[in-house]
Amino acid sequence: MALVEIDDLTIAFSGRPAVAGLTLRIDRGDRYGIIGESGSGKSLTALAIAGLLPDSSTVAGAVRFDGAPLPEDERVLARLRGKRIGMVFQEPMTALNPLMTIGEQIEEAIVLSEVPDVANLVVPDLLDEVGLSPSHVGRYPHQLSGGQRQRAMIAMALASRPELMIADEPTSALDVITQRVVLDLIAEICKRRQMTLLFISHDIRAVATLCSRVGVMQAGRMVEQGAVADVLKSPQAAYTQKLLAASRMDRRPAPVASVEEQDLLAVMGVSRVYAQGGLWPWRDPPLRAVDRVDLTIGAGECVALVGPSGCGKTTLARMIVGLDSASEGRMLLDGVPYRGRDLPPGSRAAMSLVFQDPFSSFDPRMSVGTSLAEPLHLLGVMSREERDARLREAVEAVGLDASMLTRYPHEFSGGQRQRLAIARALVTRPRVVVLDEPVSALDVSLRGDVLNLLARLRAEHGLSYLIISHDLDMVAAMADRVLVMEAGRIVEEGRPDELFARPQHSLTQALMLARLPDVA
Amino acid sequence: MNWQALRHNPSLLIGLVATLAFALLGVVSIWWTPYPIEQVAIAQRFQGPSPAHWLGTDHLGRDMLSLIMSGTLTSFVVAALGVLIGVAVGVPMGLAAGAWGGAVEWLVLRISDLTFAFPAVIVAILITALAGPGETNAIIAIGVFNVPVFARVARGGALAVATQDYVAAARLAGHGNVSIAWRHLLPNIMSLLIVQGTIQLSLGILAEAGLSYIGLGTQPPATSLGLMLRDAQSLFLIHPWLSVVPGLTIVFIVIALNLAGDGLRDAMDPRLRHQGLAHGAG
Amino acid sequence: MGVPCPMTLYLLRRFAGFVVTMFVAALVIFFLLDLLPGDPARFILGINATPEAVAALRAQMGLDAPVHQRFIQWVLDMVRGDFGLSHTQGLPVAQLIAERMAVTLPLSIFAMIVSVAVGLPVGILAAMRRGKATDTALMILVQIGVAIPNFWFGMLLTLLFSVTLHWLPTGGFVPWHEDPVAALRSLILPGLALALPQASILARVMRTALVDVTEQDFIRTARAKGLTKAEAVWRHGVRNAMLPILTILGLQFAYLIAGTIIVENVFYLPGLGRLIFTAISERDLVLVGGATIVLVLATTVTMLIVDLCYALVDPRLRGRGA
Amino acid sequence: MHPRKSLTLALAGLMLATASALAQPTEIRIGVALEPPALDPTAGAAEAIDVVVYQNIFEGLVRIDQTGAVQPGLAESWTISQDGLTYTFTLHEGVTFHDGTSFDAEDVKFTFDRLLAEGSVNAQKALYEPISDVTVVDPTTVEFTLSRPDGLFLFNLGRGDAVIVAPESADNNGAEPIGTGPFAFVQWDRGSRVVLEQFGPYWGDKPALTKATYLFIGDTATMTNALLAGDVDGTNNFAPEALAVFEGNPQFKVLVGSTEGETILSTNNAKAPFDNLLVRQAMAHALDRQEVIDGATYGYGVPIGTHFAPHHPYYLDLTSTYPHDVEKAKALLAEAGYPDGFSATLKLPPVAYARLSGQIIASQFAEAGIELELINMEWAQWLEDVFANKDFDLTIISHVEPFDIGIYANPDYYFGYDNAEVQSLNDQLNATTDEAERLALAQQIQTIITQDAVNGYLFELAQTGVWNGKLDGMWQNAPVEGVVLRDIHWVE
Repeated sequence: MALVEIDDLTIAFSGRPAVAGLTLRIDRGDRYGIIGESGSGKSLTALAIAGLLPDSSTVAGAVRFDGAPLPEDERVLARLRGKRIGMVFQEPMTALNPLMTIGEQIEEAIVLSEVPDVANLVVPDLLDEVGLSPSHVGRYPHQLSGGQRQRAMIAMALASRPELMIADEPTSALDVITQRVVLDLIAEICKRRQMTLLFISHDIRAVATLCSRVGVMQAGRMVEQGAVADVLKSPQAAYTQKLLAASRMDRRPAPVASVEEQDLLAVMGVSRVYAQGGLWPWRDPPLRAVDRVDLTIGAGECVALVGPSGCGKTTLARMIVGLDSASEGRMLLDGVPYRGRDLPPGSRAAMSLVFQDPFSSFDPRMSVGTSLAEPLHLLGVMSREERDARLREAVEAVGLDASMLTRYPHEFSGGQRQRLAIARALVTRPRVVVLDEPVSALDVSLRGDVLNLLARLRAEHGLSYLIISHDLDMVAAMADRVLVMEAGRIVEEGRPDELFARPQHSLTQALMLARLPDVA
Repeated sequence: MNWQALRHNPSLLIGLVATLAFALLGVVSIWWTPYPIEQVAIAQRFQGPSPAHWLGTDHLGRDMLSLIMSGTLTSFVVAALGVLIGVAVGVPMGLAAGAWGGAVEWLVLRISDLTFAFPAVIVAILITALAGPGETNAIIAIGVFNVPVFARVARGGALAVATQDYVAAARLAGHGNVSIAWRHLLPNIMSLLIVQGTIQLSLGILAEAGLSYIGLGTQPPATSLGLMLRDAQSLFLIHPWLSVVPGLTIVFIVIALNLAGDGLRDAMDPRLRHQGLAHGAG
Repeated sequence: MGVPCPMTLYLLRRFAGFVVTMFVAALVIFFLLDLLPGDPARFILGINATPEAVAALRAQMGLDAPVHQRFIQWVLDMVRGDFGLSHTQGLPVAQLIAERMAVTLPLSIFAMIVSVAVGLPVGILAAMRRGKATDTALMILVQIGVAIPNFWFGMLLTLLFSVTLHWLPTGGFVPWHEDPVAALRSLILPGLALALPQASILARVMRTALVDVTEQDFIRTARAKGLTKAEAVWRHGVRNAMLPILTILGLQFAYLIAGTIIVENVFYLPGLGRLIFTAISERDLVLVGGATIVLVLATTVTMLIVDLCYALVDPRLRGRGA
Repeated sequence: MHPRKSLTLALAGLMLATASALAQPTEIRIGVALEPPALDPTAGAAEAIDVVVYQNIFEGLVRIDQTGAVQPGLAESWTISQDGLTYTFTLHEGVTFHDGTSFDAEDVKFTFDRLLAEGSVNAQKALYEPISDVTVVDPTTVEFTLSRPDGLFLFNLGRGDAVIVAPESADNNGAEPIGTGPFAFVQWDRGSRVVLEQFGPYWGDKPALTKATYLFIGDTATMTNALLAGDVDGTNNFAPEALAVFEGNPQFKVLVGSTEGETILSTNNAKAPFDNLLVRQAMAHALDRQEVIDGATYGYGVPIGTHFAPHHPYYLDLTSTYPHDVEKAKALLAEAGYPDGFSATLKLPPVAYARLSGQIIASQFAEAGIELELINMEWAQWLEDVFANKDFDLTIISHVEPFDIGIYANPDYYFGYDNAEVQSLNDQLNATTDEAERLALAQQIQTIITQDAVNGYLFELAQTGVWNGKLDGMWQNAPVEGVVLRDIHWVE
C-alpha cells in the first residue's frame, strides 16, 4: 500500500519550473532513494511531501500521504508532519537551534508528537538508540561533533515514531568514516522500526547501500525509477548511465615520462603548533596540528595525502604552498629552503594550488582573465603580448576558449570554473601543483572529466601533484604513492594498490571499511 | 544591480528618483536660486506662498524656496562629507583589521570603541568650543560618528571575504596585504559600503539638523534645513509654515534615502541584509 | 576547549580593553579641553572685570599649574571618585553629575522601554505578515518614524498634549524626592520624542532579523517537528533574532544617555547633556571634563554589558570564550 | 455610576479646587532664559544672577527703583559731605540675614573690604575704586570716604554687585545665597529651577508673594509653550519675535519697557580701515537703523543715535546725524580710498539680537560695497577674542551698564577710541554733582562720539515681558538687571 503518492507534481518559482510533472509512489516499508545533482529538484520533492515548500513557490499536481491529500489547514498539516513524518537535513549545524540544548530540542519534538510517554524517560532512550550518551542532553549543538549532531537530528526525527523518515543528504556534510556510521544507523533503525524511508542523495553508492528502490532526477524531471538492483544493473536513461559511469573510478594512465630520482619537494620534520589556553599558555600543552611530518615528492610524481577531517592535511598543504609558516622544521622546493610564507616569489611560480571550491576561488568582481593573470605577477614585469599568450596557453590547455577570459565568474558553471582554476594554477608553468580536494565540490558527472584533464596535464607538462583528499577511490585512481595522516602525523605510506589491499594502520583500515561498495 | 532590478523594486526607484531630485535641487542652488539667500528684505518678511515666492518668505524676508534649495545643498554636503570622513578613515581601518588580523585588528577595534564612546553631540560641542560654530563642526562630528560604523562594517565584510579561496589565491600569487585589500577586499565589500553609506547619509542629514538646531552646525548667512528649523521654531505658533517646510523636506529626504538604501540592499545582495542597519542606532 | 573557564578569560580580555579605552578617552578629553580658547576666569567675571581680579580667580581655580601635572592629578582624583569642584558653581562635580543623572538615566530607560515595547512587537508583527498589507503599512509608519527629527516631533507633541490638551507639562522637571509622579509625568513627552525614532529603527531591525532567522534551517527543522510557521518563528526565531537586537539596544541606550541634549533643550530638562552644553560655554572645564568622562564611561560600560549579555544569551560564546 | 467612584471623583475635584485656591494668589513661577552659573552677585557678571537674587535675596545699602531712582535700602538715610567725598549712612535696625545672624555696620564694612581686596573676584570692582575707606562709626552708622567725587556713587551702591553679605556666609553664596532680602533661598535644582520663599522675619514691608520659582527655559518656542500651557506665570524678557502670540490675548499681559542696553555695532577704531573717520561715516550711512530694529527686535527696540539710554534725561536724539544713504556711503568710501569697498569680519556673540542684526547689517553693508564675513562665537570666546584681545573688526553687543558713556574716555577699552577731548569732558563729568553741568557735559560727549561715528548706534534694547493677565506689580523697565518680586501680586 502506498504511503506517499505524488501525481504530476510541478513546482515553479516565478514561472520557472524547478520540478516538472513528477510522479512517484513510495510503499509502506520501502526504502526509496532519489539521486540527482544539485538543482535537480530532489530536495524540493522531499519538502513537497512534508508540506514545507517555500511560500514563493507555486505548486500544481497532487501529493497524497497515506491515501489522503495533504491538509489545507497549516496547523493540521504541521501536526501531521510532527506525528507521522520525521525529517533529517543535510547540515546538522544550521538545522539545530543554536540557543537550545539537544535535550530541549528533542523534548519539543516529543511533546509535539503527542505520544503519551513521559518526556524525560524517552529522551535518554532516544539518545541511546542513536548512539549518544545521556550526558549529551544538556549540550548545545556547537558542543557536539558533526556526527553527533546528525545523530541528535535523527533522534529528534524518531521522537514521534514516524511512519516515514525523510533524510535529505544526511551525510554529505560529514567525513567519510562518520558518513558510513550514520548511513548504517539509518539503515538499522529503519529495519528495526519497520519505517518507510525517503533518502535523498547525490551519491549513487550511498543510495545503493541503503535503498531498495531508486528514482533518478535530472533538471526537475524523474528520468528513471525502479528497484535499485535493476536500475544499477541495466540503466535505461542516458543520464543514469552517465552517473553510473562517473561513479566508477578507473585508474588513470600513469604518465609516460618516468619518475625521476631527484626529489622536487622535500618536507623535513615540519610541525605546526598552536598555543592554547589564552592568558595561561602554560596550562595547556600546545596543539600540534602537524607533528614532525617528513615527505618527499619526486619530479613528475603524484602523491596523495589522505585522512579524516581535522587530521592536519590541509594545514600541511597550506605550509607547503606558502600560505602558512611551519613552527618547526623546514621544506625544500627544488633546492630552495623555506619555512612557509617566506617562500620567495621565484619559487612560488614553481608551485601552485587548486582549491576545493570552484565557487569561492574566483573573485566575483574580477574578470576571469584578470584573476588568471594574477600569478604572473610572480614572474616580474611582462609585456602585454607575452601575458596574453600565457593566458591563452593555460586556458586552451584546460580545454576552454581564450575568448572566455573577458567574462566574469558567475557566467561559468562549476565544472568550467574548476577548469579555470586549474588553468590559473598552470599559468606560471609550475612544476608542483597542490590539489586540495579537486573534485569533491563538483557534481558526480563532472568529476571524471576533471580527473581526466588533470591526468592529461600531468602527462603533457611533466607535473608533480600533491593531492589532498579523503576520497580513497579518487586517490587510488590518480596517485603513485599514498600517505595516510592522522592527528598531525603520517601513519602509513605506500603504493595505493598495495596499501588499500593490505591496510596496516587502524585508521587506514577504518577508512577502507567506511568505503561504500562499488555499484554493479 | 541593473535596470531589471530597478523595475522589480519600486521603492528603490522611488527612493533613488526622490534622492536625486533633492540632490539636484541642492546642486542647482550653487549657480542659481530664485533670490539670493543673503539678501535681507525686512519689509517682505512672512509672506505666504505667492507667484513671486513659491514657498513664501522667512523672518528676514528671504525667499523660502531659495533657502530650501541652498539648505538642502548644505544638509547634503555636510552629511556627505561626514560620511566621506567615515569612509576615508573607517574603511582603511576595517580593511587593515580584516587583512592583517591579530594586533592590528585589536587596535582597530579599540580605536573604533574609543571613537564610538564619544557621542556626536559631545564631539560637536567640543569642536565648537575649540573652533567656533560652523558646518565644519557638524562635518567632523558626523565624521567621527561614522568612523567606527564604517570600520566595523568594513571589518565584518573584509573578514567574510578574507576566508574566500580567491584571497588565498592572491596570496599565493605573491600579493601582500595592501594589494589584497585593494584588489579583492575593497571591491567585494563595495556594495556593503554603498548601502551603509546611504543609511549613514540619511542619519547624517538628521544629525546635521539636530546640531544646527542647537546652534552647533551651519551658521548664517549660509543656511541648512536644520538651521531653518531653528530659526522658525520660536515662530511656530505664528508662522507654522516656516517650520513645516524645512521639517517636511528633511522627512522626505530621509525617507528617500532610506528607501534607496533598503532597495539597494535588496537589489545588490540579499546576504547584506544581515549587516545592514547594524549601526543605525545613532 | 582547554581553558577551564573561558568566560573568565573573555571577561578579563574585555575588561582590559575597557580600561585602555577609558584611559585614552581621558587623555583625549583632557588635552582637547586644554586647547580650548577662552579664559574661564574672564568668563565668570565678565567684560568690566580688572585683570587683577581675573588673575586672582585663575590662581584660585588652580589653572596655573603645568599641563601634565594637572592631567595626572585629574586622573588620580577621578580614580578615587573625586571629580573636583566646579569652577562656576563651587560644588563637587560628582554631585552635579549625579543630580543630572537622576534625570538622564530614567529618561533614557523610559525611552528605551517605550521603544522596545513598541518597536519589537511592530517588527515581529511585520515580519510575520511579511509582504502583506499590515507589513507595508507598518513599514511606511516606521519609515516616517525614522525620518522625523526628534526635536521637531517633541515640539509637535508639546503642542498637542500640553498646549492644547493640558494633559502633561510642557517641560521642566520636578525632582524625584519632591513628587515622583510629577517627575515621571515630566519625562513622558521627552521620552516619547526620544523613543519614536529608536522604536522605528528597532522595528526595522527586528523585522529584518526575524525574516533572516525565518530562512534559517532550524526553523525548517522546527516546522518538521510539527510546528506551524508562526509557531516555529515564535518559539525558535524570536530568541535567535534577539542577538542582533541586543547590539542595537546597546547602541541605542548609549546613544540615549548621551544624545538627549537636543530633546533636553526642547523640554528644558536638567539632563547631563545640557550640563555639558552650558558648562562648556561657561568654560567650566572641570565640570565638562568630569561630565564627558562620565558619558564616555556610560557608553563604554553599556557596550561592555551588551557583550556580557551576548555571552550569557549565546551558548556558543560561553563555550568558546569569544 | 458606583457610589464609591463618584466619591473619589468628588474628592479629587475638591482637592483640585483647594489646590488651585491656595496656589494661585501667593505663588509665582517665572520663566527666565538663562540659568545663573552661581548665585553670588558679588562674584560674577552674569545678568542671570541678578535676575534671581537682586532685591529678592540680597539687598544693598540703597536700592534702585523702577524708574532708576535711588531709594533707601538697608540704609534708611544718608548724608553727603559738601565736597562729595564723605557719605554717612544710617542703617536699619533689627535686620537679620536669612541664616539668623544679625546685620550691622560691620557687615557693610566686611562687604566692601571684600569687594575691594587684592584677590577680589568682583566683576565690577572698578566701579567702586573711588572708595578709599569704609569706617564703622557705630553698629548702625557707617561712613564711606571717597578719593574723588563720583556722581554715580549712590547708584552704584544700589547695584547687585554691592549687595551686603555676611562674613559667616559670604563664601557659600554661590551655591546657597544668604542675604537680608524679603525672599530666602530654598533650593536650586540645577538645570531646572531655583525656589525662593518669603522670609518671615523680613525687616521691611512683607511682599504679597509667599513663594517664587524661577524656571530656566532657554528655548523661545519652549517658553512660548510653557506660557501658553500655564506652566509658568510670566517671564521678564521674552523673545520679541514670538510676542505676537500673546499680544491681544486677554489672558496675558505684554509689558514693553526700556533697559539700559545700548546695542551698538562696535567698531575697532584702532584698526585700519576703521581708524578712518570717513570709513566710519560711510558705515553709518550704509546702516538702515529702522530695518535692523524691525528685523532684529520686531520693532521693539528704540532707535539711538549715540551711546545713551533714550529714557534718560541726559539723552540727546542724534539719530538723524547720518541718515541711511547708500550713495553717500559709497561716495565716502571712495573718498576714503576704498572705491570698491572692502571686506571685514563681524564677530557675533550668542544672543539673538546680535545674530539677527548681524545678518541684516551684512546685507545692508553689501549694498554699499562692504563685504562682511559673519563669525558666530560663544560668549567665552567672544570675551577673549573681542573684549580681552581686541582681535576684531566689528561686533554687535548691547552695553547694559547704566550710564556707561565713560567707556569712551578709556583708550584701552576694546573698541579703541582715543579722544583727549572726550577724556577731559568725562573727567569733569565724574567730578561734578551739579545736574545742569552734568547734563551739558554728557550731551557734549554724546555729540562728539556721534560725530566721530565711533560705533554704529543701533537701538536701545527693549524689555518685553509676558505675564499672566492676573499678575500685577512687575517692573516694566529695567534700569538695573533683575526681576524684583517685591511688588508682584495676583489680582482678581
